[in-house]
Amino acid sequence: MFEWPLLSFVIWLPIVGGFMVLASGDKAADASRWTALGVSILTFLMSLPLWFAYDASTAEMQFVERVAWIPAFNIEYYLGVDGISMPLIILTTFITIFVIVAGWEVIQHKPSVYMASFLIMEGIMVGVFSALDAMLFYVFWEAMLIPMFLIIGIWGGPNRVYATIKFFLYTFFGSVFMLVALVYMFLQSGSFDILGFHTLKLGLTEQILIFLAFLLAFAVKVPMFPVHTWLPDAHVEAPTGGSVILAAIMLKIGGYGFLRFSLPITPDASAHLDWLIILLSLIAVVYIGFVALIQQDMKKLIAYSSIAHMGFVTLGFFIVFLIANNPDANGGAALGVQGGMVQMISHGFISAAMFLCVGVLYDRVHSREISAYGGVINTMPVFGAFMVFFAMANAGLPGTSGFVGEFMVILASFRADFWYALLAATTLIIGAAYTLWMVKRVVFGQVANDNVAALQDINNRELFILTSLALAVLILGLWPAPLVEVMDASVHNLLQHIAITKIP
Amino acid sequence: MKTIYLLIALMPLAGAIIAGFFGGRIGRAGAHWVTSAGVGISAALSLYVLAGFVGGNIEPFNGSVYTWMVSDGLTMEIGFLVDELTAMMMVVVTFVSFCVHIYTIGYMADDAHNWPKESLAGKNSYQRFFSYISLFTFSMLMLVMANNFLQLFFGWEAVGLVSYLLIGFWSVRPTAIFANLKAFLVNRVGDFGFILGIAAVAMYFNSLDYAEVFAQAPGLADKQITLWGDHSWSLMTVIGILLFIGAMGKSAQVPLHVWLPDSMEGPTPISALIHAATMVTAGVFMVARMSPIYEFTETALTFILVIGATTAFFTGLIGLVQNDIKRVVAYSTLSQLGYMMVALGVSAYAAGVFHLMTHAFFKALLFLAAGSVIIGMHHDQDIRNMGGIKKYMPITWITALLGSLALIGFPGFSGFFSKDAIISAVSHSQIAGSGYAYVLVVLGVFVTALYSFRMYFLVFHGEGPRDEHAKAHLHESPKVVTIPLILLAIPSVFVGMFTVGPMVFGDWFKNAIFVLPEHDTLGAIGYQGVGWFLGHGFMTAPLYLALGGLGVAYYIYMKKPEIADKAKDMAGPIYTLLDKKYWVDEIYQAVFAGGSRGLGKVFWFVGDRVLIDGLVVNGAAKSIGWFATVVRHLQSGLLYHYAIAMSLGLLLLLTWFVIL
Amino acid sequence: MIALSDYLILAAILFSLSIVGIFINRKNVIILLMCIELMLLAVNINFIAFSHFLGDAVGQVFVFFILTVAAAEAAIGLAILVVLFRNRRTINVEELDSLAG
Amino acid sequence: MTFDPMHLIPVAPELFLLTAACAILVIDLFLKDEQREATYILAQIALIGTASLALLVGGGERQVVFSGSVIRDGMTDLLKASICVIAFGAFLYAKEYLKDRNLFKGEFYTLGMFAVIGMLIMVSAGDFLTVYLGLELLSLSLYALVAFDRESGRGSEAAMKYFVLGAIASGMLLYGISMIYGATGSISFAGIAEAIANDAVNNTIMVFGTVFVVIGLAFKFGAVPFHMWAPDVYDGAPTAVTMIIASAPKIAAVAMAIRILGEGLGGINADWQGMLVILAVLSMALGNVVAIAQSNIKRMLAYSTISHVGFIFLGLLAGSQSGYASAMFYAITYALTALGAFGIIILLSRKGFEADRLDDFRGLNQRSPWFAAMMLLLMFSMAGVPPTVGFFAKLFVLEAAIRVDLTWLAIVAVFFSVIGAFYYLRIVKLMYFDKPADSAPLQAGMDTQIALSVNGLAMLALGIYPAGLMAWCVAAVA
Repeated sequence: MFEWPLLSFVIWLPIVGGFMVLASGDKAADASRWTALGVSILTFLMSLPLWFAYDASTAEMQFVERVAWIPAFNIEYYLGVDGISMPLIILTTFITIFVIVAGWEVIQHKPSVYMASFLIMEGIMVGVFSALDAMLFYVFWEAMLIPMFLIIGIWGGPNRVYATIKFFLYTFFGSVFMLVALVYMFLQSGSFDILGFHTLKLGLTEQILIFLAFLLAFAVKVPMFPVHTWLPDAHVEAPTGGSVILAAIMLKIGGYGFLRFSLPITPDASAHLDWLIILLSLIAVVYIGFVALIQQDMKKLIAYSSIAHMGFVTLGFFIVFLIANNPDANGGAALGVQGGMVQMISHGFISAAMFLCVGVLYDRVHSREISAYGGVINTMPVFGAFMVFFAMANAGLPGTSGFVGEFMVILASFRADFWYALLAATTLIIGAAYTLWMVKRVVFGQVANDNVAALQDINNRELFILTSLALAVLILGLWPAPLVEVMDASVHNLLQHIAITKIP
Repeated sequence: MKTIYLLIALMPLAGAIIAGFFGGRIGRAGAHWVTSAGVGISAALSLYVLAGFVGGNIEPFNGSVYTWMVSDGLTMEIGFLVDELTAMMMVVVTFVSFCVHIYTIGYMADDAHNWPKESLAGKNSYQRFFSYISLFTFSMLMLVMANNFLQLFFGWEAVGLVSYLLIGFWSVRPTAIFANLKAFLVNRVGDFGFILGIAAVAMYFNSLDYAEVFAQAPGLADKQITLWGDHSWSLMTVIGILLFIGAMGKSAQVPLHVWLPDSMEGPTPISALIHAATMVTAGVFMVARMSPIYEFTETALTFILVIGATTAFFTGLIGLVQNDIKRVVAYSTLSQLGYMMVALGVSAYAAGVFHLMTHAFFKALLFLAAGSVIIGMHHDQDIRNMGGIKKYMPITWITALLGSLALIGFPGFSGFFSKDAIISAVSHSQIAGSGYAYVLVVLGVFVTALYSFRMYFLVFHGEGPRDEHAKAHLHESPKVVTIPLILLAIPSVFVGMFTVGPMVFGDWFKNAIFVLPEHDTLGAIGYQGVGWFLGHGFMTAPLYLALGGLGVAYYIYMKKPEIADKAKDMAGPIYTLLDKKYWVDEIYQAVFAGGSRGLGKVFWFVGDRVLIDGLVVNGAAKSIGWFATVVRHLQSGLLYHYAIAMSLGLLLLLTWFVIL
Repeated sequence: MIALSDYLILAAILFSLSIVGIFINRKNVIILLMCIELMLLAVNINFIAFSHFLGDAVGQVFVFFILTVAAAEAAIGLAILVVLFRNRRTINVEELDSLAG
Repeated sequence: MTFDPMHLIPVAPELFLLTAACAILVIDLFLKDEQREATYILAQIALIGTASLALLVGGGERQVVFSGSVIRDGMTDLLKASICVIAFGAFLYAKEYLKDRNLFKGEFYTLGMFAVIGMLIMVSAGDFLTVYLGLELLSLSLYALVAFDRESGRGSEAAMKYFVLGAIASGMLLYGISMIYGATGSISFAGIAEAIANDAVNNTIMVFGTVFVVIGLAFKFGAVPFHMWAPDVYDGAPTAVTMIIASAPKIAAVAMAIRILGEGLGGINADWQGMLVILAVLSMALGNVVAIAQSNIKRMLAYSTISHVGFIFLGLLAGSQSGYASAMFYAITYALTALGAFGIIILLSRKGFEADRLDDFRGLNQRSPWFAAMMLLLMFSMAGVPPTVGFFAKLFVLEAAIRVDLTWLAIVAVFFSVIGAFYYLRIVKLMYFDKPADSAPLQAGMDTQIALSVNGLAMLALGIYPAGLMAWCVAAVA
């Protein structure tokens, strides 16, 4: 049977399409918009077979493509997905469509470059999730910075230069040490094969150093406290599409990195330093929650809320060791990891929707300040309903996807330690407080000013975006079983793997 | 049977969806027809199910609808457990909800006046309201019909959501959107405990299914766990208290009661729905449902008992000084919920649930009657402005009187049976705290009668409304309003005497509620029939206290109105204390709301901006920049400096590598 | 008998002198050129001394090349000096500081 | 030893270019100013011819001719061709610049060709004498080129500084050579290596000499603290000359380092490795930090070069074949990148306007999106961001350093590369995020435009497929 190089298509179709859009220029802006939309939809359709043809019964890598790339260093063009990466790829291709649509009318300055940047980003991000060669991964990982740097810098807000340089240098700083670690492991194992790294024997000191290098890279990306301060700035300044991609997908890459690299490559170090990650995660949940509460800028608030939600992801990933060591735990390690994964996917939808909601308002009023609004529901009832819905999802209401991951992680962390679960569960209160307080001030109440009075409700384009995301949030919330099943084998494989010491 | 249960649950949802999404298209009539029909069908089917249980031709049902998720051996499902307890709850919920739906047709008829003219949110508000109350019914049905903790939590939070939407229904009113946020957050505090309780169950029982958990419960009854240090806790106590924290939120027990009075900001029909039949009863229902767990932890039962008794008495006191007609009823609800909790605390689960049921009817009745009065008064809710309404609104008056009598536990009325059963059970209880609880619940009877009839007399008797204009327009409410009142008045009066036997003292709940023999306080009463029970009531204090309260109210408010003012002046500090509701709101506002904002500011300014961003991130950037400007001066432009640099480099390398 | 080390020490001293000369002199560029010549000569002494003591002619051949290159170097150096003087009207080392930072 | 004509084949590129340079020098004398284009064309043909010849005579076994004075092997083939290609590009970019400033004279090209010959000789040197002669031929040509604009005071000052410091450096190099000669009795790399292998040398003297030789090398590279000529020369010289200085000589210097340190002093690797470590750390630190404070892009690129030299040293100091290959890869791609960057500066400049301030790059994206994109690629390549080639260059040298257990050094290197990323980003920021201050259209011939495009895209192409060039580099040192 002829095997399509499906992953390569999903990576390169948007990149090539992006360059085509770029080349078409701004003269025929509409043509470039439609081309971009076509490419993104086509990419999404091409990524669907990854889901439907995926064999969930095995943890083996699937859709594998493997050719030599730089033979001198045994670097390969090696792609493949498992149950952990595949859903994230679908998420990427799904969200990109809305980013393209969301920028349809708003972006009048160099629309073709804008559209092209996002298409190229899409390809690169899919590349990150599907790379099985560490160097290929790293190339995609870093390459992502360039389009994002430009997106924030060109179409961003008033303080965009500071924000984008901060974003770039922060993430660049985080990731270069990972490069050293990767090279080190290459010298130990003789190739950059990530799966080869998984079986590489490493002493505890080595593992700890490698773990810390990874931690810096992934922690910045996630972002975890205390290396999170780039995110609010980047989000505030980024155009809506940029915020969406940043929150919905780029942050997930950090979480994905923990699963693909930190845990399986340095299991002993992870077990050794899990307290650190758990501590930072809980700080993210609690501390950042309080910080989010007092934000005056909607995007900043959602940015902080993203950090808090990502705290659950890292918490879920790293409590597995405590669960394993707790004789009373009755299992549940997979619950944490799967909870973290579900949380990532769900946060992808919800944060995208939240930022798109803020974008809808920003496009009309050109302010992100909470105080510039009030009583929006009086002029935009449909939008108001969506905003309340997504706010509830953000607050983790059962029935929405926001609940699933948090619930699983809380269940799992209870098996690790009562107090971890207790601190994590405070998000139920704090998360609801900051989200709904914002909703109260923005959506409800009387029409606050003439800007609000002049608002037009969402048009069909925006309705399409928000409806699609709302459906995704609902479906995942009401029936998460398929998603959990698809990753089940891979997660269990991962857990079995990390239970075995790698110290020679 | 599964189809029937699915229909019961989904009909209100379908109504809600149709009215919510297509409200503009189907119009007002379409919306109230579709939702009322949905709930009506649910109610009819629920009655059929209940009848089946009564007739013995329906067996308890426990089955899954679909698998929500399986993770790490933990199966989470959406499914139904329908037994006698559930069947009773379903009837209460759907019946009251049905009445509320019909009532709403009249109550919300001119809702457009409540919205600014240009507000688009007010455009289909009528349809939206029907959608919400149907959704509320659905949520509550999911909660009571759950066969597992996950779905319980689903319903738990869903009623929270809809209550948020309903309390803030008039979103242009600042008080309404304050109240709904408060309600949601306070409920979330409860849910915080609840979810931890579920996590504990999931961990130690490795299942979320009721049947499996309850089956394992006796085996784990002696399990001890440590939370900190060496102090060990009984697992059951931990789970019981954590779950009960959730119930405290939903059922508005002290100290999480603060949301309930404020929630009166919503339209009156939802007060009936939230406070009588649905949301607030969730906590009581949950504890009763969890009786197989609570029976193994006297600590948790004592906790429930003390919290319940405190709520019952102290919130009742506040009701004495309220002047807003709905708030009086709201504080009465708090107090009655306290009674239910007390019943649960002494293991008289059946009595608690029984009181839940009777209370659902008469409290819904009182709320709807209050709403009817409010319609008549053109949305003036201050009882001091009312008076003499009985002659203008006879049906409202009669039904309200019946409801009040039921509330105070007048002999023969449904409230009498439920309340007396509770108080008797407390008197027979041996567990810690029962003495405290007994004193408070008995005194509470007097308080209940006093505030109920204070309100009754002020509203319906005496001189007519002060406002002449209001007086001129005062007339009985339309049929859609009065028919539900009548419908509710019937069970308020009669349901007690017909059901107390089987439900409280019989074996109606045999499958659903588990009581250890040593906790069987209801059994200790030695019930010998309805007549006996009535007689028994005449031999105990509560009845006389209730009548006393009634009498005092009559004396003060009908005979000597000036006494009220005098009493107010005499008991100045106490009056202020009650009028300010023990300052709980203010304290919470300052400590929790203000405290978290303050904490947030400190974290943000000091942590994020000064320390991380200022000192480390930008600090590093700045110091590198500063260093760069300093170091560039080494490049002085002078040739001999360059030569010196080279020589120094030479010396450095020579010393390092040749000499060393 | 003059030992190899004596030659080497002499060369080292000359070499050091030339370097010190370069940075002690802050006036005239021509003195710099002289110092450079001195430096090359110090190297030449080294080469010849080694060549002699090793009994190997390569060192001396090297010296011839150095001398030739030194001549070319001096030519270029002086040419630059001329251009510099034409533009700046000075050959003062201390004034050659328009390029800095 | 008899003269064998076959020995001339390995040096055919040098001979050809020398002949061509002399011929062009003479032809140029007879050309009128408006015919000067002919000199340019001839020079370019000569360079292409040399490159082709280098590849033509190349391949096959290593050849050592002229009693070991000249070597031809894979490395010479690759590096000679690269040097010629880089010089070709530099000549091309320089043309319009020179024309605008009345500097379009035959001497520029002949001096440039002599510099190239010097580099070729350095690349193929088999002993210290040949290296020295090549180095001096390169240096003397460059001194003259720096002062090429005779009307420029800055240019002559830069030339003077370059000359004096260069002379000191070659003096030191010679002093070191003399010591090594004394210690080993040989000036050929093979002879020195043999003496070290036989353990017949005085180690102190060897190390003493090596320090001086390393300094000579470090000067040529521009490593701290022997870098101080670089910013002033880059700044003062005409941009066309700066371009030449900044690009091809780095390749020659790598060849020289590999020959001297690898082939000659390979036996005392441990000693010079330490020296290079110190120089590398200092270069990366100072180069990256001080570049941040620059407002002149030529000076900034000078400091950037200094920092890149630190990275090249990372490859060299490993002392392994893969290290040399990676250093070579780094130098070639860096030369190409620097060439492109200076090409863009020239593109932006015009008569009376040097475009050498950072602010001159403001809003380039609006003036010319295409060349802004090229500059973007070049800058990201310098910063080492994938998928540009600069990343792989860094990756390979890091790998070499980590392979010899200098992981700490690799960490230092990546740390400073993050600081360095800032000033490259600043250029991108100016081009893309700021409004243009200058709206004059860019004027450049089609040839320059095409060359610049190829140059910019090469950053991406080599980044996506670095394997070919890397394989060549690996083969070259094998």
